[in-house]
Amino acid sequence: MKLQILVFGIFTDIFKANKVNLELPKPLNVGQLRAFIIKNYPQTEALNFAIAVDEAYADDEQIIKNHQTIALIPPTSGG
Amino acid sequence: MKLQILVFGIFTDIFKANKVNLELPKPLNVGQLRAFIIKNYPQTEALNFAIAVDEAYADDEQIIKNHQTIALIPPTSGG
Amino acid sequence: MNHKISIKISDKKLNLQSCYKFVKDDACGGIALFVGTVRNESYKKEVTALNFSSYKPMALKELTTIAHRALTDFDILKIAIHHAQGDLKVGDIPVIIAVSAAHREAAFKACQFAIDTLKQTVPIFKKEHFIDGEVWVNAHP
Amino acid sequence: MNHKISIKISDKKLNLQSCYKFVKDDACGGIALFVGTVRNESYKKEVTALNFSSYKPMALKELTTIAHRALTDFDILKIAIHHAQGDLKVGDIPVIIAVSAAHREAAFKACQFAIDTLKQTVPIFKKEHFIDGEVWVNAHP
Repeated sequence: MKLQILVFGIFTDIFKANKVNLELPKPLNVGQLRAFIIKNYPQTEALNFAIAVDEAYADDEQIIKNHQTIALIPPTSGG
Repeated sequence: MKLQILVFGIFTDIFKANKVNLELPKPLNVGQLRAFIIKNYPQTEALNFAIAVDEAYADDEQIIKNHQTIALIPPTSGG
Repeated sequence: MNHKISIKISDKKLNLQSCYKFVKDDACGGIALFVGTVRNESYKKEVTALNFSSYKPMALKELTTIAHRALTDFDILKIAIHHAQGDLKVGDIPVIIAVSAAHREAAFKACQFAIDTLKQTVPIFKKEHFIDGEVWVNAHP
Repeated sequence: MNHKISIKISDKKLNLQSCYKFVKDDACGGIALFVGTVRNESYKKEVTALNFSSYKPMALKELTTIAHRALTDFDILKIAIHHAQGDLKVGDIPVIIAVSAAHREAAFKACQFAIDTLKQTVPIFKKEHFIDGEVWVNAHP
């Protein structure tokens, strides 16, 4: 499954981009995506980042489907 | 001792004035002034009013001297 | 401490922006503000008008005491407390309190302390007018 | 509920008066406001500039969720939450929250709930610039 993933905050520095394209096995849940990111970009592990599916925070158990909007959310710092 | 006493809030309705002149025995403390007011204007008792001497809340034990500014302060309702 | 405190009892309309500007500071990270507004209802009756009067010299002293206590007891930078007097109508502003601090918790706490204490201690008196009468607020048991 | 909620993420300067006007209501007796301001210091270093970016569609959803929860959990009338994005300098305003209520305690509580929750959940990201470098706030353990 080809996934385009939106990235924000410090992830834009890590990936030098606002989006990354990844080729991932299917079926895939959020926890597996997280593990894949941490394995391939070890500096992301300490960030304790969240993953959003269709603009909402997702649990690790949530299955990722084609055409869903996936985003990596580092610790927030609004306000 | 002649005392001119400033009155505020509901006291201006009770006394129909912003000031009242009273003839009082000397020495006089704040508690004695309060008792005098309540005795002569019984409707003031339920108000649980405060007395200020020189623009500061005064304890019942405080002695009132000539030329001090005395005021009757009903329950406040600012804000 | 005077540049840290703005106290006012005014016959004119109070101004939110000027309270904000007074407390704003390059070292502040947050400003908490409270704006009192005249409600259309009191004692479950419609309020038609109301009037604030004060023992002004003493009220200014008591407001200054509140501001000093807020600066002493909370880690804040500046505080403004402005109160209106005279005739007000529904929607008008009797009071504005603004507090700046490096961190927001102190600003919120000091702002609440100031309005709570103002209501208890400052000699300001509100008379509410209804269609069928009037009442000195808090003065009727 | 839409007339009770004003949510905004803006590239332009935020406006205190417009947040105040949105929440003002004839039934309200008090309005609590919080204004975040950019401090001149962070991590004990001088801040020269900073930038806020957001995952805007999700951030708007999360802000709306906070506003709905505030209306549900506290006895308030209206709430406005406005956040800035883009480049800001010291003294600029990243966030304004305004809450109106019949009684002030609910307004204060809801205002604090909103800013506390915003900081935890809304996907907005602050980068602070210092003379000797820059940092994504909260993203460095």
